[in-house]
Amino acid sequence: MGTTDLKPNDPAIDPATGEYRVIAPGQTFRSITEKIAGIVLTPTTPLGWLALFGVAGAGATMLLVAVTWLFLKGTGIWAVTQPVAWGFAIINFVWWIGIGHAGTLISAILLLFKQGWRNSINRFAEAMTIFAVVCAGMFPLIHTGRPWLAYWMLPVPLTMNVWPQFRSPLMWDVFAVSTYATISVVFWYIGMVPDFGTMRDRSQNKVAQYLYGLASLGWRGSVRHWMRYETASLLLAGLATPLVLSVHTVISFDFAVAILPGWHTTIFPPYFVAGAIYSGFAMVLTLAIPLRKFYHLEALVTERHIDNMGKVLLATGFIVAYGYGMEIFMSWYSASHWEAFMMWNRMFGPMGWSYLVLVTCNLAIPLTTLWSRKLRTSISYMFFISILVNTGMWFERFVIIVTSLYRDFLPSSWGTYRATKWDYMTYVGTLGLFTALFLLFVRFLPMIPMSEIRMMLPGAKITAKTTAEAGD
Amino acid sequence: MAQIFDRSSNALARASLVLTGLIVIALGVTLDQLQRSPWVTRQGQRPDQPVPFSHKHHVQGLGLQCQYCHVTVEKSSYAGIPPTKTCINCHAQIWTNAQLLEPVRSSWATGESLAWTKVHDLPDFVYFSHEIHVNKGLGCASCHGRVDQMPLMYAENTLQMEWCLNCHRNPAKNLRPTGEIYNMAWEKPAEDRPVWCAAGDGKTGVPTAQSVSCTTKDPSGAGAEVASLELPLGGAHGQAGDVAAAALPVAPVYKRFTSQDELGHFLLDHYKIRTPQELTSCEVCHR
Amino acid sequence: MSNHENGPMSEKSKKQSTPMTLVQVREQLKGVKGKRYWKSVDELADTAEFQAAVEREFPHAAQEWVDPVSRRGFMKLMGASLALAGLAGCTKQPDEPIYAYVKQPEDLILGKPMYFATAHPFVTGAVPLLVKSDQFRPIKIDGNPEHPYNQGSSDPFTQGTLLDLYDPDRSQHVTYRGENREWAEFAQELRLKVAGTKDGTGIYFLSSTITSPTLARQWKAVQAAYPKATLVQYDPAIAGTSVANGTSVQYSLADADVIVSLDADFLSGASYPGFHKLVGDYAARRKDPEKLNRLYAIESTPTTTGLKAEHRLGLRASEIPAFAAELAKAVGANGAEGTGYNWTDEQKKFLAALAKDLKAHAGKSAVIPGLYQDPSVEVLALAINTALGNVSKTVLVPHEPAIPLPSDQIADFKALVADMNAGKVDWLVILNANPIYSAPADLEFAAAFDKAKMVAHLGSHLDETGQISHWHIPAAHYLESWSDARAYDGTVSIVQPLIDPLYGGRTAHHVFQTLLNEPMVSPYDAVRETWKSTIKGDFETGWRKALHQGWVDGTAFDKAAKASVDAGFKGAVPAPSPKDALEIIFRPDPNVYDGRWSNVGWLQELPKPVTSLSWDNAALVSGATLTKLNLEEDDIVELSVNGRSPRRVKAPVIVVPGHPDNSVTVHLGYGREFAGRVGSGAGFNAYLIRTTDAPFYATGSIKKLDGKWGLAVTKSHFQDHRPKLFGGQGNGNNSLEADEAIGERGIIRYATLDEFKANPGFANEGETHPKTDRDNTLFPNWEYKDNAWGMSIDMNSCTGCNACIVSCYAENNIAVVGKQQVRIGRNMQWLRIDTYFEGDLSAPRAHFQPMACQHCENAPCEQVCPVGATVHTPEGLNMMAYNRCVGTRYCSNNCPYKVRRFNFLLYSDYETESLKLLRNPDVSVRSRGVMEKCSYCVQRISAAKIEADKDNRAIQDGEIVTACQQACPASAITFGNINDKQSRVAKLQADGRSYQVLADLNTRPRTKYVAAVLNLNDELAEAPVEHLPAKG
Amino acid sequence: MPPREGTYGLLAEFDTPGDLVRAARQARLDGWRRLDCYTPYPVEEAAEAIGFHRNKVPLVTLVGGLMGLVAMFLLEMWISVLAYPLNIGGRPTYSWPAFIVPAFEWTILFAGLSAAFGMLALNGLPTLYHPLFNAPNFRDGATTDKFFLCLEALDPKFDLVETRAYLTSFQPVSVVEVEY
Repeated sequence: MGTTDLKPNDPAIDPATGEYRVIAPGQTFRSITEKIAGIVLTPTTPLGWLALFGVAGAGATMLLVAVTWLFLKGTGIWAVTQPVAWGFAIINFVWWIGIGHAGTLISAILLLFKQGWRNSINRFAEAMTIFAVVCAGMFPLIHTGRPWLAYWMLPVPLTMNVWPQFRSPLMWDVFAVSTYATISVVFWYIGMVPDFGTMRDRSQNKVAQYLYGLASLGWRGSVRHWMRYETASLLLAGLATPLVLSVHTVISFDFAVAILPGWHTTIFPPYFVAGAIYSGFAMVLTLAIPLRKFYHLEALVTERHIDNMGKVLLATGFIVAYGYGMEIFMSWYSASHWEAFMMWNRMFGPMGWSYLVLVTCNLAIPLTTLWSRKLRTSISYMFFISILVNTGMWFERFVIIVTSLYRDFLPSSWGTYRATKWDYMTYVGTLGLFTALFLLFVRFLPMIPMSEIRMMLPGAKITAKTTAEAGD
Repeated sequence: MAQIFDRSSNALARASLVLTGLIVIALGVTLDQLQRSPWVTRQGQRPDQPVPFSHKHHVQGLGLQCQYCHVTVEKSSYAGIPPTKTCINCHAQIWTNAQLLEPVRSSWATGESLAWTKVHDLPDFVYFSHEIHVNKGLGCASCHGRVDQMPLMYAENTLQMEWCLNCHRNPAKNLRPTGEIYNMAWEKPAEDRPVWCAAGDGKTGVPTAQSVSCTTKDPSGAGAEVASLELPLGGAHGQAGDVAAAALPVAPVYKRFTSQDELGHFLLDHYKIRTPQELTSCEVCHR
Repeated sequence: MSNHENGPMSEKSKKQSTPMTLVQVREQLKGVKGKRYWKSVDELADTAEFQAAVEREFPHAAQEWVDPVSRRGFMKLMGASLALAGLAGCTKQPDEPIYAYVKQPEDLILGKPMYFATAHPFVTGAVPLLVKSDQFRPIKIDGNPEHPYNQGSSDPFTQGTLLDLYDPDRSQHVTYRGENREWAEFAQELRLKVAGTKDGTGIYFLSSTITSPTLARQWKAVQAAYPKATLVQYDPAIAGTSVANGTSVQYSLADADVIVSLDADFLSGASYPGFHKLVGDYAARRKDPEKLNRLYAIESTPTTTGLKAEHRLGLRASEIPAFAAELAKAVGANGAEGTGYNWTDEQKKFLAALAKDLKAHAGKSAVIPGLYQDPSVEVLALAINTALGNVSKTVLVPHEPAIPLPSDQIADFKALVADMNAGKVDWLVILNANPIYSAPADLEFAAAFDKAKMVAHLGSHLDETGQISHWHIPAAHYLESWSDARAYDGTVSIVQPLIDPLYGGRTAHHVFQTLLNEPMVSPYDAVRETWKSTIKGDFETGWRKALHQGWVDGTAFDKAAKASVDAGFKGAVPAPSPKDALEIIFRPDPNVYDGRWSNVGWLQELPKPVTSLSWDNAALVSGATLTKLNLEEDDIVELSVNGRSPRRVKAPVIVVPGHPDNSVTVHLGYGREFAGRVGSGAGFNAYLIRTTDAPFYATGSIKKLDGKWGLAVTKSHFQDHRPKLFGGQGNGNNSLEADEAIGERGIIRYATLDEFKANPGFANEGETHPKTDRDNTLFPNWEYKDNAWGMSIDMNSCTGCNACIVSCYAENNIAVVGKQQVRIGRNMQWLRIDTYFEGDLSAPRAHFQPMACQHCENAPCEQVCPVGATVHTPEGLNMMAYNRCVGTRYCSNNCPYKVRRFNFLLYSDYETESLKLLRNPDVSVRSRGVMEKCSYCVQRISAAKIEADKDNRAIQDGEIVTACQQACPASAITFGNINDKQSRVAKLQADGRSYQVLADLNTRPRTKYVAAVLNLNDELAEAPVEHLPAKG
Repeated sequence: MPPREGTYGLLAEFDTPGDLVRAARQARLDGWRRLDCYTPYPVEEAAEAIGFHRNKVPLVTLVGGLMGLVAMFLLEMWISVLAYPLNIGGRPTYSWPAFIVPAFEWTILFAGLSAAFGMLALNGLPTLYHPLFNAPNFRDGATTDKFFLCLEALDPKFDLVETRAYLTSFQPVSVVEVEY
């Protein structure tokens, strides 16, 4: 990709590579530190923040209402029925978990691949992961008929002497998701410890000093500590990588292990993981673009990041496309009537519209346009695409779950699925919860890892080198 | 810039970390104990009853048979709570104006039932059948304890699923000759307390109760009369009582047992007790 | 399971005969451990509550009762949730009381049921019963296995009457102008009034058809005393039929090789006389392909009878008499001549082939006329049978009518209304009838009603008539009172009560008796009196025998009935209505009959045969007619019948495959206003357009109105518009479901007789007919050593009558969920009957497949349950431990047969007291958030095992009978131990025709289906069909 | 133990990592052993300069991971084969392929936790109070943009005056004495 379509004397362009810089020129250790810490340490909360938090809070409250009613009445307030016994709850579960994955991918896999540009976005990507997992983890619990008995899924010694049944993918979920949540939180926290140190030292307010001080565990930047810290981070990254792959693989098992046409397929694990990353990066964009604008972080989250994420979208998008293609191909190649009918029904059955939405949002628009760097670096377009992909990926889960279930083996028991207002309230509610948590995060925690940004500044080079070449 | 934290805070911080861990563990242990505690299971508790009925007095003192009151224990899943009439049978003559028995008399007069409080109270989704247990050589005392020594009734055991399974997984350790079902004082065989048992002629279709004949007296050379010792006391529980040896076509060959394990497995075979796998299957208790 | 095991019946019957007071009933209930009784911590027997409940009027609105979403309030939900949490076993149980008896009945063994023989007195013939009673509560109704007539089988109506008994909306007080009174006051007033008239002038009785010989005897006595007193019988469903006229003829199909139905729906339910016997005989001939009979059906509305038939011809109702005449002519029946009606070639062909086949089977055939046809059809049928020499072979003409007082009900009723309008009616006593609701519209009965000076109404409910009558007397249910009745074959059964009247109800016996010399004679004594002469030998012995075995010896019609009947056809055959005229056909509803069972939730929720419609009736039309009137399904239309002052009614429209064009079928019995919380407001009232001159079919018109009705149809039905590429049939005429089920999926497998002879193993051959290969497994097969329970269902016998489903309701405490829940697919029936319409939907062949849990050995549901709530037992049952279930519903998703049912809401009624009496104490009542499904009646298996284990013996074949098997009139269901090679089920499963549904999934179902074999007439053989196994 | 009194060490402040590394390397060459560098971000060269190469975190992680793996797999086996063996859809009680997934997850879980907490433990964190925080310029710089070299009093070569002179020879921004 040449520099032809770029303005030659744009300071944001690195003349050596013709790429956008990962960090705009002219930044120093102190400037970025003050920039990032400042966002948190300023005593005045921006009005925009307050307004948005109000909206998000309302959403979260709606979730609370919906779930309370659910516990009192039973899952029957949702649209779930025979034969479609899983609905929005599981769709949202898979969707949220998927979104989470991009965070881990950025913080772990890109770290292993030494992709310096991930540094400026990995912190809030991880935060996104954790909040997404919070939203996701809620669903398997509340979608059960008797949530108050969920502890039966844990291997604890009860007077019944009955134990969990480990052949069930749902049991695998329990362990996969809980592990994923724990490791993500730990990874996230450990990553923040040095920055907490900085916050402790930068804040003027006693309470803040005390709290950040506690959180920093008394970090003082000894190089010995730094070395162990680096090792631990690498190990965690090394562990999180197979973990993140396993988590969505396990979730795909919920379907792949079942015998239902449209579920029972070996392609699900890779195709789910790719899909997860696809939707995850879309969500990162959805968050990053407003953030950089609102907090004027253009210097740290540059077009370069947007561009790279666009490329990731393109790549994962094609893997997903391959998945869809393979499903169609196999439904013919397998010569299995079940598969053939499932595919016909999915595309042309009464719920064919959902498949159309999915193809439009996930394939048709993104995979054709993301080739153009101009569009990839057009902030507004990328925002639009990110929304589009999020929608598309939600519908992918809808298609997989609903359109496989509502017409399965026995034609006599075919049915249909019509979401109720409680379904929508619960879904929108989680969006609110997610946003609220995220807003709290950007207000009270450093949303960009300062220590890692410092490493990329020209000043960090020991050997005297003049160009502000950093990162890649 | 000065210190934020005091010198002591290092020790405090580390201590609190350890403490948190300990608290979590302690909590787990507590819950685990709580679910088995009498507070939850009511084990050993004596609820208030309309009449402070003493099994000790009636069984040990007066020697009433269990079945005199619990009539359907061999015929039905439900052992049976005696109707007021059963009390009146005797108390029309004795203790006719004891204050304690006022509720019984008023029940008899008004026709209003006595409202006892359940002592052995299984959850409603558990289907327990007395008849099969009694007919397969499980004594009353095995589950209900020494009722004959209980002035006021209480639950000897937790009646929790793990307790049921404990026996269903290894019935042999609680089996006894059906003739001894109602024998509260029955103790497991031992060197100084041997039991002699003889299998029936082994033809199929013989009711469990008659498939084995047992005695606690040495039957050697005295089959018939020993057997007569084994005759059920009164016809009240003929089914569970062992058949007289004389009734068997050939004089039975008695085998001497000095341990519950041997006896248990002998009875396991001849009473045709189902396998642990079958006995621990869900539908045995839940429908 | 027979009544013998409880020792001599006589004592029980004696005890039953001495009336129990409510106090005593409660007494007995109190002796019971809460668990034995109903299953919830807050639901132990409590006198105060029970008393209150019995006294209480139930103020809930209908929808509220059946739709839990709107039923329970916030706090109740809280409570419920907590109670459920309690069941988790991690919280304390509350103290539970035990109420001991004061005096315990000697022969009562708490926890062991007793069985009593009685009979369900139904207008088309009594159904002999053996009723299971738990602590003197009837909890399960089944046919009397030893009775020659129904041999243990029953039907949906009979099964439903159990819930009718415990219906909380039954009226509970004698009222006069709305005020509570005593029965004695009424009896007194009536007796004085009648006595005052000397000869009974102005005294009228309007009764539903009298089926009890004793009641008839009592009436004759009344008439003797008061010659001017008038009795009018009127039963909307049978007025004007051969049943009411007492001219009905009996058929014994055991020896019939060819059966022709002239609009006779004798396979789908008890609304046709002799249903149980006819189905039994028909089905018996379907078991062995060597002995197959052949059924032709000419019918005006699609019924299971027609859809089961080898050859079916759909004609409009008015064409059928003409067709019958043509047929009579063709077989040379005496006095029959053609009508010159211009038949289509297809119809001509059918007629010719049929006539030929009939003649070829003279003496071994039977032509059965429709109950709801023009009288000429009945006569013609008899003429044909006579001509074929079937009479006294397959056709019996009894000397005496099956009902004691045959009459022309319509004429009588007209006369009554005339007298009322003329003001001649001083007292009108209505006995178990609801004329305000069901009277023919043209009589304006309501208007006439006001002219009657005094109206008394004896009825089980405060229904439309009861609401406006001066006097209302609660009627006793047949399980609460003594009576007698005759079965189809004439055998008399004594109707003995199982429980004392819950609400102090009275019977027609009481009413008539009050007018006689000894007014205090009880129905019990009256019934004994009636049979004094009949019972030979010592009366007491004979009486006890009758009660014990369930019938009175020597009362059956003698088989050697009139051999030579004068069956020449005289008179004319009504000409068919013009081809373009729209006919409206009236039929009693297959579920609620004439409306008497509107408040029986089981029957309301039960999907109707053929239409799978639940909770409503509808205007049934053919697809072509729908298009012609450019309507869509579920549209609201206005139906009106031609004639003086045409009347209108709003109805939803629905398509039925195979319905004749230009013809609409409407079912009676819906649109009740005062049925109760369940039935009120369901469907529309077809009586409003039904007139005396055209009671069964009339011409009329249909008009589209705005809006949709919102019908609850439990089965999806799409047309197959798929192009060949996707395996479709191309044309959109076929049913998508059927194309799939019969085609590639091999769910329905059948062959014609020729194909079967050529290839007996057809059911398990070919690509689309896979079978399980036991060695095809990755891991070792699980061995089932001792017992291995299995089921076999004969697709050739099943007529889709639904009896099994209602029986399952009663046995397994299945909840009624309400229309709204059914609409979104949440009905809870453990057993359903899948109906597939094969071929062109304008003239389809249907396949009825009872579908319940298949108890797969490799159960997909079990593998995915995270808590092991559903596991396999060592005997191969797929067991569901409700109290372990957390409700992930994963099992339901993974069940290829979709037979699992989930309590999405709190469906089970834990509150209504009278329903608690109904529950089967051996089955947990499932609460909210729990999965449930068919258990092969595990409670019966366990009971049998305990009995067998006590005697150290194996369980014998036939010792365990599942509820569905017990009810099935076609004995299509067989259950037993497949490890015992001698058992009937093992033999059936070994049969070459037995196949497993979805065998290619290797789920290894324990339920196998015996593929149907059709005995087609080659001359009418259809175009080659797709069911031929694809060789490969 | 009673709080230590006196001097903890001398703290030299530098502006660039380069200066720090140079100074540290020199100090080590001159035989200093009790010394440490403090930087706002990881500076490997500085660690090497003061002779810090390998650490035990990987070992801890490995052990933790293995523990998780074994623990879960044994638990699954015990539950399905011994504790309450049930016929689940005809599957063998020992369905090892199904057991792999949870065992794998616990491997990751235990390894991850060991890595994180192992690291903290080895670093002796939390240490909320540390003498260095007494240095006036430390907290403002060490976590932002300054680079520190600390020669500790425990080192036998340490002498308040000489060491200060010695540090000054590296032209640091400043040299301050750090009290306990």
